[in-house]
Amino acid sequence: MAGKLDLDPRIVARARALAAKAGQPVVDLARSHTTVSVERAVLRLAGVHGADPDGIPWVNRLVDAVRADVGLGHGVAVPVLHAALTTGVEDLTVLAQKAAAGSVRFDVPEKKADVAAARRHAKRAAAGGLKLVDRRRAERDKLIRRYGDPAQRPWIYLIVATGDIYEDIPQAQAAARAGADIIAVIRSTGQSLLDYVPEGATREGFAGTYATQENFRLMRAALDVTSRELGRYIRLTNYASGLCMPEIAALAGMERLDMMLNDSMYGILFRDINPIRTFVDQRFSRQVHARAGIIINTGEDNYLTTADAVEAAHTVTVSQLLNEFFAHEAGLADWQLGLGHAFEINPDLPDSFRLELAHALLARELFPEAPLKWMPPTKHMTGDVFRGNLLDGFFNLAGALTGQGILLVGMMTEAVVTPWLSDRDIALQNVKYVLNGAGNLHEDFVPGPFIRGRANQVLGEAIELLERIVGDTLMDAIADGTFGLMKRPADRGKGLDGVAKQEADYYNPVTEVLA
Amino acid sequence: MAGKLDLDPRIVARARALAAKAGQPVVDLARSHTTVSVERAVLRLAGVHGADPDGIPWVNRLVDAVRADVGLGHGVAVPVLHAALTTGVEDLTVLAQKAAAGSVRFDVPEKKADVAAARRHAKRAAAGGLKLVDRRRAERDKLIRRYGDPAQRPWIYLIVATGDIYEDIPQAQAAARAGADIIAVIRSTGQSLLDYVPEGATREGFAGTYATQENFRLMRAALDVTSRELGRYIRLTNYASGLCMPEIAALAGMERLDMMLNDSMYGILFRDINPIRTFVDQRFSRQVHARAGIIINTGEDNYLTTADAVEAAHTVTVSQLLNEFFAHEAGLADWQLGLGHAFEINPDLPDSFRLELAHALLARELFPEAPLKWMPPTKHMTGDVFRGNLLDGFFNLAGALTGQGILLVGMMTEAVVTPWLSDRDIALQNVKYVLNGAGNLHEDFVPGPFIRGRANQVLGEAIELLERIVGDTLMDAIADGTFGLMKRPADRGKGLDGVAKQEADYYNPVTEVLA
Amino acid sequence: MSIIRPYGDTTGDGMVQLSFTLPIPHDKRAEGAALQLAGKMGMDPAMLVHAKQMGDEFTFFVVYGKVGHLVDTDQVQVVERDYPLLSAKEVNAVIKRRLRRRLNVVGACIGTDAHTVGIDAILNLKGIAGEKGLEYYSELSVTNMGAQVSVPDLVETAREKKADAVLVSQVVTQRDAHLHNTRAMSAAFREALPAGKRPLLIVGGPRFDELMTGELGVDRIFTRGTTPREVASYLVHALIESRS
Amino acid sequence: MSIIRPYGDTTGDGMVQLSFTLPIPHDKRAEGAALQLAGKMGMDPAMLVHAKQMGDEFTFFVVYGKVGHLVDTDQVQVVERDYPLLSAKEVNAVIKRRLRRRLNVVGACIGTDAHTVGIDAILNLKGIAGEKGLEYYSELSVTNMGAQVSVPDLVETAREKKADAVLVSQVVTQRDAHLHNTRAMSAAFREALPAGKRPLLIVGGPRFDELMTGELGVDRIFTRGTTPREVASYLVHALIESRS
Ligand code: B12
Ligand code: B12
Ligand SMILES: Cc1ncc(COP(=O)(O)O)c(C=O)c1O
Ligand SMILES: Cc1ncc(COP(=O)(O)O)c(C=O)c1O
Repeated sequence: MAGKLDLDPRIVARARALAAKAGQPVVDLARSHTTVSVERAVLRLAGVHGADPDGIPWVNRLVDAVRADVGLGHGVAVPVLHAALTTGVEDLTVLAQKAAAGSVRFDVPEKKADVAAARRHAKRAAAGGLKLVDRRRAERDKLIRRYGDPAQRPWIYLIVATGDIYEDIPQAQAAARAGADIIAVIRSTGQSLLDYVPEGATREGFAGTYATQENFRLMRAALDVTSRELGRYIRLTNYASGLCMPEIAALAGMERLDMMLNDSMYGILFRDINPIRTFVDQRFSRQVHARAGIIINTGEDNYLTTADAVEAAHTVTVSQLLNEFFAHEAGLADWQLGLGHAFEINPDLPDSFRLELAHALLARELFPEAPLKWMPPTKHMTGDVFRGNLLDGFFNLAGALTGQGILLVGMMTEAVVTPWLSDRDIALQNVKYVLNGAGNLHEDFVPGPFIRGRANQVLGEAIELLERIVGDTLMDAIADGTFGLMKRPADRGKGLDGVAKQEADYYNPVTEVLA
Repeated sequence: MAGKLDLDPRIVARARALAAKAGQPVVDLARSHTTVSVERAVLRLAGVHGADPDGIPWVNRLVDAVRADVGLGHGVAVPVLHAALTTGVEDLTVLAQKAAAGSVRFDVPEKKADVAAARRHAKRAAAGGLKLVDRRRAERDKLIRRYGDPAQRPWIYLIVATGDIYEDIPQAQAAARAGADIIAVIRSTGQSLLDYVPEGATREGFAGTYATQENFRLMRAALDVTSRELGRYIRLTNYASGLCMPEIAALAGMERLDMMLNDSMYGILFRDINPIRTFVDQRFSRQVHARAGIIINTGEDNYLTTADAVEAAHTVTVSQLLNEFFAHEAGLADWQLGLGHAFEINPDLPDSFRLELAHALLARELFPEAPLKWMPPTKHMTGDVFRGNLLDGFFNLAGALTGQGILLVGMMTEAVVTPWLSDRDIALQNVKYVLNGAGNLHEDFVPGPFIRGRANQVLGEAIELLERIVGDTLMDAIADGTFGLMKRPADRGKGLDGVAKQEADYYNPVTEVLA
Repeated sequence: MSIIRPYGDTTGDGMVQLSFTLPIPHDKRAEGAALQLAGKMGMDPAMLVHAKQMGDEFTFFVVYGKVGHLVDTDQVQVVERDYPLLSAKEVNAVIKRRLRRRLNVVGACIGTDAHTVGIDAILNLKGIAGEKGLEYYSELSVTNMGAQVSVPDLVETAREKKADAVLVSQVVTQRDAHLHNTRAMSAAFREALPAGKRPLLIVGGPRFDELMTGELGVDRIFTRGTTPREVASYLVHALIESRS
Repeated sequence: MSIIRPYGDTTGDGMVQLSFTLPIPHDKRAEGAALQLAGKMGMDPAMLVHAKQMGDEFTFFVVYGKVGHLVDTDQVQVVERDYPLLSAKEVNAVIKRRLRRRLNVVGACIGTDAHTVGIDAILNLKGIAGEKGLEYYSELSVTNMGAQVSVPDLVETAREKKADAVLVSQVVTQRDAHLHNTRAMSAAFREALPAGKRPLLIVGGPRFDELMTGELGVDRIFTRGTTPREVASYLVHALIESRS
């Protein structure tokens, strides 16, 4: 596939170097801070589970209690395990319940030996969670060996979004039977701004279903049944994003989800979550994903729903380069990088399809080892469902021509409703026709001057923008509306109060292992 | 465009030579016979018009009368004009009326001078019709100079088929405004087997509208208004096929139709019209089209509705080569050869789209100067209209990638109804999206080994078949079900009784000029 | 289950998709008119999701919405196959044993309709969907008259061939051509032959309603997806089994 | 023309296209059930042209046919623009002359809805469809609170900014989220402020029914394709012109 665009390897190397330079300060920031959700994720891996009668998870109650007593800057692991050791309450969930009742107080031990003991126990507890994550990963590997990966590239990715896990399950199974390789359960509109992860099986989401550990478990189990039935391992996707990104990453690892939406800037731009909060949560969640063998899906496609897909094409490239840098830094391998991009050029534009090919091929050749996530048209979809199905067909074709890794299947009703059962069927039939009938057309696709020129132009603009960001800072660029036209200053946005600077004695038994 | 397939020019030349060899006996046959419809066409050009109170045209009455008296083998021109001279009834329509009433008798003059006089007058009368045809052609040239040809290739060809000329007209105008370059008025199901051309404006066709001189005139006038309104010359198409092919060709020339469906074998195969009748009528009608500057559309696409589009691909090529040979022989120039082919491969077949490209490109490169007529999927269209619109989109793309000349726009309701107004609108929107967004993709289309291999294979099979036909005869091949799986022996089929061998003194004032 | 509703993405949501054209230019009133029609069809609420003017006088609409109608599957009327599906071998055996002569079948596509693919699929050796056509059955004597056969010719041939059954195909439906032609055909047979001598009359085509036999004066109607075996089995059933 | 019918290809033919899913596997009975539904919607004759089973329990259908319903365009209810469409200059002039202070507008996307493109199109300088947004109007003071704003925060800000008008956007409609959120919003304003002090309440979004103002407790509803000028003209009309 590589080589159709004649990209100059020196220019590509320069782009990567600039992205590293632009990203490094943010990494430094992430390494020196923690958040309530990072700490809760640690506790989840350490075995704290369940929620109080109001549905507030015990991890929240426990972190809040620790924070009230000693702040967050030391990490919660040492104070919590120290309390466990001193009170003799070894079950951390029970400890959380007691803490919530006000019957436990936390502090940071002063004696070296106490610190060492607390750290040792914390490490052992966290290791339990990580071992579970490892087991799940091995399980996945085994199932893939048994059932096999999809026969074709791109993998076919379908969403379910009924809001009710018990409607989602049969729809997901039906979608898999009809040809989906990956099922994504879309989240309820409100969840990203919840500063806790809901508990249990849920049936009342709006335009999506809550991400809960139990919903993860139910869906994964159902898809295991379907994988067996079909002799093809069906992957499951959810969202490690929003205020609880690190915890959801941990839950995903423990419930064998296979892919997670996880972008370095999506929460900042589209959920108005504080940038620092996001970057700290990001790094941790990616470290967990790396360990869990989860493929991440980044969110550059979203920029093109608010900004123009031609004018802002280079911002997608810049963001992909940054996402790659952050991902590598967090330990993710190239095969785990489902970098996002989308078919969002105004279809009325002359040569719109060829511009799409140029952009898609640029991503392909810049990241040859990454399983790129190719998103369908949404912005220019209208209530004209006949035209919609046609556009989706050309999107599918562009995906096949440019060797995309993960094809998020577009629905003709994009502008109307969250997908109906029949929409998915029609969409899959569309994908199958295109992949079966024209999937090999890349053999006959040799970009001419127009496509090559456009791709090189976008890369050039990306480098210019990266130079500006390096000169300035990434935080300022985000504040200025560089990405998706959204302006998000570093000192604003939701969840900032959940961020703390790490103290010198900060200890995190999970990152210690994952770093 | 040429050269993408690496066709060997020697093989191409051999194919052409074989087609000429296979076609020549049929040409000889056509040159030595005449038919009732050829003779009626002569009379129409000579000015006979109108119909009796039962709707039977005076040309029919006149030819029948001549035939009853002296047979057809001398041609009707001399007997008729001789009668006109001897009776003094100079208006041939009046003569026809008298003949129908039994008050005129016809014979072939014996005296050389009488023959010469009759021929001279016949020639002058026919010249009147041909002059009208020439005037119409000049008119077309002028209008095209004034309004211009379509801005893009392929030209966009749309059908109307309400059965009622007065519903057809506004629909045709709407289609032109929406982007059609060519309007085809589909004929009523029954017309091809009528051995006369109906008269006047008609409103009661089934799945199409009768081809009549008045309907031609009304539609052409309406489209002239629309051409002016749009500043783009809108072409009009009808069918020179069926038992009255020669007459309809004459009427088309006199009413400035711009294209005519006119195939050397369609009537034989799909209307069970006698092969000899068809070939004789064919040759005459093509001579008229050549003079009128009309582009013909051949009917190879039809074979693929009854035969399999992959298995029978080479029969399309063979038929195109034969159609080309017959057309050149009749005086048509390359720019007038809208050779037909179609997107009819089973869409479930792996690489179906690439096979379509191979076939379409083969036609393109075999006939580089011909405005190929590219027909949409019909056979594999189902009631699933969403899928239908998608297939039509890929058909449009194949047309653009392979440089087709005339794009017959497919409708999502192909398997359901003759097109609705909205179907045409949706279909045109489809065409526009594809041509606008991907019309230049041919720049990036460089067929690889699969497509090149397939095209060369089809050409090879075509040559084999031509060799077989040359060894055998074309008539036998037609009798054997070679084309479209239909078996049509030369001594069967409708209209054979309207054929006559030319006598030594056969005279036709039209072919004399056109030959 | 006997009472059901349309399903969009949740059980019982009643969601459907509708599209149509109204002969008025696009404006707010036109959208209201479109919603009025959707309402009359029982859509409530109805969402008008697309409206596009075509030319000066027409507008195309797409509407999504919920219908309140219940579908009672117990009330559904269908023509169920009321005869056993036999293999070619069995069909031949029954004819041989019971009729003791070949069964005569005459087929045609009548009127101006020239779509022979359907009738050929049933009659010709080649068949369809992996099944051989009636010509393959040794005990059936098949005459396929082809396309655009006139009713008098058909009656004449049926008489001549002593047809036990006449199979007629009709594909073109514009202006109800298929219904007119079928009625004309059955009337001609009624006129030409006394009840006892009349062949079994069968019509087929993709757009027939199988429930209309009475109205059309025929014995049986076959539609989309018919296979030769079904027809052969029916012939044996109607002409032999049920007459004994 | 006041009585019209759907148009397929001939005046008065009444033809429409319909598609839906029924929660039953595909067989003849299912097809009959689909036709029963089409019949209840007024399609007669209805042609079932496509049926495809999806999974084990569902079948998708496409039906074409004629509806008998008449559409009476005189009976159509629409919210016609009942105020003049002004230019930005005129809007500013009226406010300056008649109100003698800037008119305060607070906008937000409430509930868990984060689709800001629509409200931004109305409020932000950039605007939409070639028209500048309300921020461009010198006599309007615009506060755009962005997405996922809670109703209490909205009420609080409206009070603080002395909002003359509150503009709320709602795009997500699944489970009628937009209706619930709008009702909650208007109730909160009714509760928090006396009638005379209440800002003008406006909602917008692609799937609202403009006729529902009463039910939702708002003053005006805008839907698909709204432009800033229309909103500005309405504000001037409702807050100034019609109050004098
Ligand atoms: C192939 C085809 C043609 C070929 C026909 C070749 C031939 N020798 O048959 C050609 C190219 C010649 C042709 C021409 C025309 N066609 Co045509 N054609 C089609 C097409 C693409 C497929 C039809 C087909 O072969 N189906 C496959 C067969 C196997 O299915 P079937 O007929 O339904 O048969 C099955 C069952 O119905 C049943 N059955 C059918 N008959 C019988 C009879 C008996 C006794 C039994 C038991 C069962 C049975 O069993 C069969 C096997 O399962 C359709 C569009 C489509 N995709 O459906 C248009 C279509 C049928 N054609 C149409 C038209 C209008 C025409 C023309 C009239 C256009 C014109 N004015 O020029 C012409 C003229 C033909 C004429 N005089 O009738 C329209 C009909 C519209 C309508 N509903 O009225 C269609 C729907 C296309 C369209 N949307 O406009 N056509
Ligand atoms: C862009 C977009 C997004 C972007 C939003 C970015 C942003 N900052 O706004 C992103 C990618 C973030 C996004 C996310 C989601 N989206 Co979204 N999104 C869309 C999309 C593609 C376009 C919407 C749009 O921008 N339209 C353009 C604007 C200009 O039009 P408009 O909103 O109608 O506004 C006009 C008028 O309605 C009116 N108007 C609107 N508001 C107001 C207010 C006032 C006061 C006035 C006067 C006028 C007015 O004026 C505007 C200008 O004319 C649609 C699909 C589509 N093609 O429509 C889906 C769509 C709206 N999204 C949908 C969903 C479900 C989601 C998610 C909830 C999915 C999930 N569970 O993760 C998420 C989460 C968002 C959330 N919490 O709400 C669904 C909603 C389904 C439904 N009917 O309930 C849609 C329809 C897609 C689908 N079929 O599933 N989405
Ligand atoms: C990268 C990424 N994260 C998260 C989301 C949505 O998640 P939520 O709004 O539930 O946070 C999206 C939406 O498509 C996304 O692209
Ligand atoms: C070449 C050609 N001639 C004629 C026809 C149809 O004409 P008729 O009215 O003779 O059936 C067709 C049909 O598509 C055709 O392709």
